[in-house]
Amino acid sequence: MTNIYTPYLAKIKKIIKETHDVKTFQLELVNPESKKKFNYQPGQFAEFSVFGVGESTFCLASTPTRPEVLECSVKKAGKVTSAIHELWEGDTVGIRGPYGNNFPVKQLKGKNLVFVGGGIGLAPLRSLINFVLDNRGDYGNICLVYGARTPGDLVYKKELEDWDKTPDFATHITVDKSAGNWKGTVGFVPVILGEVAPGAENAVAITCGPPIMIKFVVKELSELGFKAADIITTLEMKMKCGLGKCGRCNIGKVYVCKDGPVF
Amino acid sequence: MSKQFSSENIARLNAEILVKCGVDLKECYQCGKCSAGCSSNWMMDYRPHVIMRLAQLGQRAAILASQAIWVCTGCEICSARCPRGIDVAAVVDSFRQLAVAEDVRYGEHDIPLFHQYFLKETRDHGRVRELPLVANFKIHSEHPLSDFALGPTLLAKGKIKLVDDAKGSGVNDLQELFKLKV
Amino acid sequence: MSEGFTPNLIGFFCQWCSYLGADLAGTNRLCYPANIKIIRIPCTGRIDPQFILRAFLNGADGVLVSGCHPGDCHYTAGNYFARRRMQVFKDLLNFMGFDQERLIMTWISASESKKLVKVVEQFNETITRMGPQKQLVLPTR
Amino acid sequence: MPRTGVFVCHCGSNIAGKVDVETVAAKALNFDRVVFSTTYKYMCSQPGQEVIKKAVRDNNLDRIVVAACTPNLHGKTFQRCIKTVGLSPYLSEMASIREHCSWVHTDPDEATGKAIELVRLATAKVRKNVALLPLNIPVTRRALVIGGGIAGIQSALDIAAAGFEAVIVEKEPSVGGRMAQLDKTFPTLDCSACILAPRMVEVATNEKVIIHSYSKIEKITGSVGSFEVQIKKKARYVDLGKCTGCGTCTEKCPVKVDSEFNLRLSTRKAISTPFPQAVPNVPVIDPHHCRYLTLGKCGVCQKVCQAGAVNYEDKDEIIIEKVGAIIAATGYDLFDPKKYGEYGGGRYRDVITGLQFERLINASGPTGGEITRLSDGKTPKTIVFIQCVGSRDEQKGKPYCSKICCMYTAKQTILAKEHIPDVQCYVFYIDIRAGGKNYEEFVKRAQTDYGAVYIRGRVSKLYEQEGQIMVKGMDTLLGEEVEIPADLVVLATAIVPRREARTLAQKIGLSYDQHAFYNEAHPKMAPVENLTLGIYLAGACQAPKDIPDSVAMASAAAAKICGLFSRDFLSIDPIVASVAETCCVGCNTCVAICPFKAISMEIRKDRTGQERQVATVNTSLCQGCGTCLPNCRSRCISLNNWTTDQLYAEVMTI
Amino acid sequence: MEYAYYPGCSLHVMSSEYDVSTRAVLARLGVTLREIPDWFCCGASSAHMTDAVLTDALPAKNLALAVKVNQRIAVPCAACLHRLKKTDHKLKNDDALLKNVNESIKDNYQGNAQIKHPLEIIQDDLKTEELSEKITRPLNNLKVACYYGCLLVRPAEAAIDDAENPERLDRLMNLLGAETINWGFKVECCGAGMTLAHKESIIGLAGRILNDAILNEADCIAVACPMCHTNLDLYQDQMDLKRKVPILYFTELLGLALGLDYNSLEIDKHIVPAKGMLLEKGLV
Amino acid sequence: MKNYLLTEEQIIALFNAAAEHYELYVPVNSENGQVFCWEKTARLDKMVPSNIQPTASIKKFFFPNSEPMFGFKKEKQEIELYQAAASVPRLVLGVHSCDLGSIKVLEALFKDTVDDELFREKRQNTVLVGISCSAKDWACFCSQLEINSRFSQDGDLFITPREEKYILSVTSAKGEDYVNKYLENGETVAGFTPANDLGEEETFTLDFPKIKEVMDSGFELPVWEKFARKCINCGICTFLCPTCHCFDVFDEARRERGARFRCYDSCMFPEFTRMAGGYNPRSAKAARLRQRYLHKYKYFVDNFNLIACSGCGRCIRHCPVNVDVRQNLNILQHSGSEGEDD
Ligand SMILES: Cc1cc2nc3c(=O)[nH]c(=O)nc-3n(C[C@H](O)[C@H](O)[C@H](O)COP(=O)(O)OP(=O)(O)OC[C@H]3O[C@@H](n4cnc5c(N)ncnc54)[C@H](O)[C@@H]3O)c2cc1C
Ligand SMILES: Cc1cc2nc3c(=O)[nH]c(=O)nc-3n(C[C@H](O)[C@H](O)[C@H](O)COP(=O)(O)OP(=O)(O)OC[C@H]3O[C@@H](n4cnc5c(N)ncnc54)[C@H](O)[C@@H]3O)c2cc1C
Ligand code: SF4
Ligand code: SF4
Ligand code: SF4
Ligand code: SF4
Ligand code: SF4
Ligand code: SF4
Repeated sequence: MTNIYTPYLAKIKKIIKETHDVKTFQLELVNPESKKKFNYQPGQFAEFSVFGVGESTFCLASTPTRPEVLECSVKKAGKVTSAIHELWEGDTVGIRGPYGNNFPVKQLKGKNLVFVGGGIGLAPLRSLINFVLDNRGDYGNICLVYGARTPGDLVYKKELEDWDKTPDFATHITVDKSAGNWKGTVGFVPVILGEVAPGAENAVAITCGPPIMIKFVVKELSELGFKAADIITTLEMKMKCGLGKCGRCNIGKVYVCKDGPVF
Repeated sequence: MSKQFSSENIARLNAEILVKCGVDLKECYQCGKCSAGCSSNWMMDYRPHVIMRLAQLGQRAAILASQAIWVCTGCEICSARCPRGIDVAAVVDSFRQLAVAEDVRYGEHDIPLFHQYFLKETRDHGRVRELPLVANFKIHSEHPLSDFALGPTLLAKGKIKLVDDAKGSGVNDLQELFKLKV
Repeated sequence: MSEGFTPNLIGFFCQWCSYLGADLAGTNRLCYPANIKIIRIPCTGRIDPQFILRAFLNGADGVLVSGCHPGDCHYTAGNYFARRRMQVFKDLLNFMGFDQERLIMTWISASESKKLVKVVEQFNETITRMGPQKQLVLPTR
Repeated sequence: MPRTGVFVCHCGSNIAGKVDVETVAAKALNFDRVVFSTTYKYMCSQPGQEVIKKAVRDNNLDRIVVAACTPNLHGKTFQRCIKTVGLSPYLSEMASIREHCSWVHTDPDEATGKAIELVRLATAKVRKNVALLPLNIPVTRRALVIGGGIAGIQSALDIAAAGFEAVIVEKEPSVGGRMAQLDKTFPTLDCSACILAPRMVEVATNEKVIIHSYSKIEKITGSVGSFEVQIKKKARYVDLGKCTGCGTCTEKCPVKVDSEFNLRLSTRKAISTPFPQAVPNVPVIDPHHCRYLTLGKCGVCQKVCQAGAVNYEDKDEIIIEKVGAIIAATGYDLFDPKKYGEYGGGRYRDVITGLQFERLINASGPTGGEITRLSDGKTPKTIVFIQCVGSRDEQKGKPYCSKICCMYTAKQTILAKEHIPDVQCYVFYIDIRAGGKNYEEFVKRAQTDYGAVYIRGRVSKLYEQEGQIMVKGMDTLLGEEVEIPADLVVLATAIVPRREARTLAQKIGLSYDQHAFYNEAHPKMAPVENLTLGIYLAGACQAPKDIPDSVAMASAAAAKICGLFSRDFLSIDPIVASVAETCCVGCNTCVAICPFKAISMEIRKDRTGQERQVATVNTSLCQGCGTCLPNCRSRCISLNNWTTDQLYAEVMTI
Repeated sequence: MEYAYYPGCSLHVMSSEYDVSTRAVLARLGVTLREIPDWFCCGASSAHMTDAVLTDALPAKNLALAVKVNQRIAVPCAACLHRLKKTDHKLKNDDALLKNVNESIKDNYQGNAQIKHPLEIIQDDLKTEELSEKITRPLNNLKVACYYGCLLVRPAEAAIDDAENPERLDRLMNLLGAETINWGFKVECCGAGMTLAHKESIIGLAGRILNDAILNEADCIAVACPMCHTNLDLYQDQMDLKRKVPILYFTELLGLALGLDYNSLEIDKHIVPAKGMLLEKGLV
Repeated sequence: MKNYLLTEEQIIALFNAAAEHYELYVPVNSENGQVFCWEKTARLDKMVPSNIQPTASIKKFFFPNSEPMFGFKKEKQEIELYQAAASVPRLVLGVHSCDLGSIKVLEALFKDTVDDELFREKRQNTVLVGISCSAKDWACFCSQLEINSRFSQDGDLFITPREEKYILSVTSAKGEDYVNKYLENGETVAGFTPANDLGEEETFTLDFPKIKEVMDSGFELPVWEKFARKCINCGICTFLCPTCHCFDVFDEARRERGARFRCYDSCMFPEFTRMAGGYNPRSAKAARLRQRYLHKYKYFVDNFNLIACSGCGRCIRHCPVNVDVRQNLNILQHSGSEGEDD
């Protein structure tokens, strides 16, 4: 007998150290069967298990358009994430999912996209950005405002540089506090967003980050003229089952796991 | 003649005494305080600390045949003052008991004899009756006639009764405990 | 007593006293049962009851917490806190269905290697008599 | 990404003789995150350490486990070893497969099995180890010396000679300690006062040395590098600055009390100095006996003092001193022979202690150096000395040997003979312990040149008969009882720790043994250090000691401190607690529980400007006990090197 | 106040005067003694010296019988007291032994006895003031050497006082008005049970004790044990002494002080007559 | 619906007949007499008691306090997963109507979106035999939720005592199968009308639609803070409640072997929603109590059109500080219209 809580086994192909406490893991599902079953869309998440330690929820940071890699970025915070950080390439982990809803990639077609991310919140956005880049023709201009606490906390640095060089892709990187030989912008994301002031015309804003940041970003966006319907946020919540059963992520009548995380 | 030491004898006697009275002979460091205080040391062939030493060295036979173990009065001064907390008197008791149990040739005649008759009194009558005890003991002792003169005085003073029918009624309960050889 | 049962004993030993006592037991070549594993802790005050619970869940049959004598705590009071904590925790263990005798707390100083041996021997005896601790049941195929 | 190497030591045959080290190393390879394992004959040796270094480099190891002796012995060795190849010292762990395994278990299979488990434990823990950065602590370059006996004086002088300040706290009105009570000293027989007095003067006049006499330690806080000491200077009632030490007050004072310094062999006045060469040479008033202070009448001393130094209003005073290191040099007390009922239990006046004898023969003592009987003032012709009174006696005294009594008894027989040419001395002994330069020769001299008769055996009993003390003992060599009618009996009583040794130790966090002698950090390798960092030991507070040993130890402790003071910062293990502020609920529990008051509450503002209180740990106060951790309800305090993760990891391997 | 009373063999015949005076004195002081029916010999030294089983069996049997009368037991003979208390101590601390012994004596002793010497009863159970009120004939002018011997003070578990310098008897004698001497033989051995078996011991040991008492100018020696009494009393003729010393039971001295009739105390049963000395001191 | 009239012997025989294939659970007093609960028995020897409600609810048979979800074995970098063996068929006797009614709630949830096999498998494997309850106590309020304590069709079989005998009603196909298989010559009765207790009145009536209205109207009501004042967040109500279903997932491992378990969790616990970084959306007690009530009487209604409560009264009976959901709901239903009274 099997059950819905049993994860697929996956091998860690590669580990990329993003910051002092964030690592990106490239996974490969062990069983070809499960590879077929594991179909995801940008914005979805999965449950990542370290056997003997437990499970934790992560957004899928890769894009289904590049099926050769399945990626998650993990920030070291608690028990499970610390255990994940100690893993080696070649270790076996469990992955369960994909769960949750996804970014409405179809509705977004033809729109200008404004991405606003903070810290590790860039992960789900990255999935969508790369998805969009892989279907470049379908979407309008892209603008990314991304910030982290310090320059050391910025993730996907290599990609950020690549994006910056991509045409019709305006990247604005900022940090709360400068350090080292940081030459870029210093300031909070909502403030920088205000300064960059991307047009609200035919645009949809997609934001992910710490709750506080989202709160101010949403405020800023509406000042810039974005309507509520044009703002997409994704939420992080403590989850266990990912299936709308365990009750943990229940907010009001919604279960973030099955009704979210994209709102 | 020189003493023969053997590791088995040493180990065996050490263990035997440990079981009998809980004393670890090895603890004795031969300070001699037991002997210095001992009431009977002046009569002993081996002083208590020498008994301890002999015992440490497994010299069982020598101790069992000694006179010292019998002239010990059981005053327990040795035990009370031993800096290592050894119950020397209990060790001496143990050797006496071993001597009795093993029927060795005692190093002293009268004292063990007295103990035997004393216990015989207890066995047969529950209590000790002076006259039969004295009589029995004296007849068999090495000095039958000593203190003969005291007899009349004691009788006169009422210290000895001619007829004593003392007897605990539950004597039979105890009989089988006695393994006397009289 | 269960035949041939060797209990799995865990000692949480304070680094300032009991752990040193165990070192001394070694230096003196004293001998005690091999089925105790000693975990070094900075002070008994550091012991979280959860560690003990964990130990039981993970297959320990007995847990021995040992620290400095009252008044001798290297940190002045850690052992008092530990003592109180253990007292309360024992009740809780009972409540949870563990035998509280499987947890003992003793004071062993750095010089009391003999006491250590005695304590371990006795504890081993007690636990051997009590038999194995109920264990977490993992599903089998 | 933890990559652990396991190094199993043979320790010659100490480990390998019992434990199958190869199996241990092989099994270790199966443990989680272990990528390398090997064995070596002596891991702690230079080549052994090279093995480790090479393995770290070749296999890209980032943590190591050494399965060898106890971490208390070589933990630091291997930390240093990996530091040289660029690894943080905190990424190493030891599995004690010697002290905790091969030496204490008899069955080789069991021992090997256990060794494997111990290695498993250590590999699990090391996985969770974190590369910590050492803490740098500023060093206050002044030392506190507790106790002004010869050991305290010597260390203060040595520290001062190196240019640092030393603060002596002495509980008595004068420094000098026990040595000041002695007459002549073995094995050279030079006069105690003649060699001590110059030192006392030196320490009194040395501007780098501050003496707080008649003072007590109230409280010590802080830790190595920066202790704060509260000293209570007891009211002396005589102004230290004004008094000229003329002694008129003492002369005129009408109250006589038993003299403590002379061990009740004589009296002193209510205002007095303990002995003529006292430093400072300023008397104190004994408030319990002074008529003015108890009854409000008299006041003679104030009237006669020309310097106007007497002040009845004097009060106890608290002084704060800041120091970077502490020497405990509190010396010893003597065992009270009252416990020995068989030796009269203190009832016989002509049975005295060795130290009382020192006072009797001392020229400045109560009898001016005449040896007389206390009962009738007669000169004794037969003196019996009994050694080991209270020593080597678990029943009534202490199990240990007091080390110096053999020597001072020999000395006293010599001095007795010098004072009373026709005296006959007998010495009851169990063994003579005269290990020291010229010591055995000294004891032999007492026997050959001074005719002391040595009798091997313990005395069983003393009793008075016809004005003499009957000594009932055993000559175990002869095998006979001996009874000696003595005129005077001198008991060589055991050396015991100071009565207040325990309380003081608890105040300053010193560790001590079951007798309350202070513990050295290691009996061979760190004999003058205590386990508590920054505290050192000198003299007889650590164990019974004679003067040469006390002085040697004092100089050694001073040298250690000078070493410490030669640096501006002290680098210490960062084994301290820290609070994860995000989850602290500000409940205050930890603040109340920390024995070192290292935690306090601070107000933090979050990004929304909301204020909340969170706990913070003062790392220079935190000693790393970890008591706060289990008490934190939100489990948000962590302790470096003993994190919950680390301990859990160990427990999980059970 | 009531006690079970274990007189022991000596008090039965040989030292019946001790029995008589103990009963009389305690009755006067309001303590009731109920003799244990069918008590046995405790085995004295002979048992523990020669037989490991009897050592504990005999005392245990007596304890079992005694507690049926009363848990508090009065034992005037120091030797019996020593045996009973030592065995009792062992039984109280060793359940296995208790079980064994009970089996062999076919009885069920629970380890619940409280064993006391009359001296303890007088000093601990009664109030000093009450006692002194009852004194009608203080022992003024009497110089007493208090002799405790071995078994009252050794070993600690059976002792009624300090092992080296006991003072109970001295305190009682002082209370009665007598002067007590400080001497070195309070707790020396007098030869114990060797009275008959080994006279040589007694002559030597008791002789030294008597000599020191004489040296210290004692009028008499007070004892609290029938064995000590016999040893010190019996052979004075055969010893090399400056003078003879009357040996008196403390109960006899106490009886006199309480005003009991001289004859009723049976003091004349002693071998060394005491009457002359007592007359001289005006105590008869 | 088929009804049989059976003697006590027949009933006992009916259940014992299956003892070989089913684990038999009957409500009994546990050793200390404090707790009344279902325990496994080898054979039934007398009729099960009908009037005492077991302390732990029926949910433990499908959703146990703690259960392994799968096991795993580690070997260096490799992992092997395996599932626990299938459950044994069970027969649970003496289930009250409230508990039978509550199962619907759990079924709805565990079936929703994706089917939870762990729950389903156990549910399918269990025959539930209800029993008519005629001794509602002070805490019961099933009738307010329109549950008939005398009779329920939510189980598989149902027993109603009648004079010296018993009516056995067959209320599901599973029950039918069982009876066909194991009942020997049972006598059917026609025209059995189950008793109904719905008429009995409580001191106040809970108007659930009204309550939901109040709940819909706003999140921040001062009453929550008031309700929560007493509560000590012990979580007993959630553990005993037959409809509460929040669980925690964790791994237990011993060296290389381990398993992933789930066990009851409670929205009453402060850690329930605390995130790794420390942020906790429901850090206040009032917020947690509100979550429990809203979840039961509002969200669940929104999502499944079911009230997640069966009026069994366990949360009232066993609350150590006497928090009474009925009183709170009563206050709530009035606070909407008349404002807060104090
Ligand atoms: C009878 C006798 C004869 C001896 N003869 C000799 C000899 O001939 N040769 C020899 O080498 N050795 C001899 N010794 C040993 C010698 O006395 C010691 O070795 C020496 O005194 C030890 O010095 P110390 O400084 O360690 O201790 P001490 O002399 O005891 O000094 C300790 C000082 O600390 C002070 N102090 C204690 N507690 C406190 C406190 N809490 N706060 C503040 N101050 C405190 C005390 O007042 C004292 O001044 C003899 C000892 C005895 C008993
Ligand atoms: C059999 C035995 C067992 C022992 N057991 C113990 C024990 O269990 N515990 C204990 O504490 N102690 C023990 N000891 C004592 C211990 O060995 C010594 O205390 C200790 O070694 C002394 O150390 P040291 O540095 O003073 O002298 P040493 O160890 O002798 O070192 C002196 C060094 O100086 C070198 N040297 C000598 N002369 C010159 C020169 N002219 N130029 C250059 N270099 C020179 C020597 O080659 C040597 O390396 C034992 C001693 C023996 C004999
Ligand atoms: S007194 Fe004790 S240690 Fe000394 S010789 Fe006698 S038995 Fe041995
Ligand atoms: S008990 Fe015996 S050996 Fe011991 S002191 Fe008394 S007479 Fe001597
Ligand atoms: S490391 Fe330890 S065990 Fe190994 S050789 Fe050195 S001392 Fe011996
Ligand atoms: S005990 Fe824990 S939660 Fe409470 S204030 Fe301290 S750190 Fe914060
Ligand atoms: S670990 Fe905690 S309790 Fe211990 S000293 Fe540091 S802060 Fe205080
Ligand atoms: S909420 Fe209370 S009454 Fe309702 S089902 Fe749960 S426990 Fe029973």
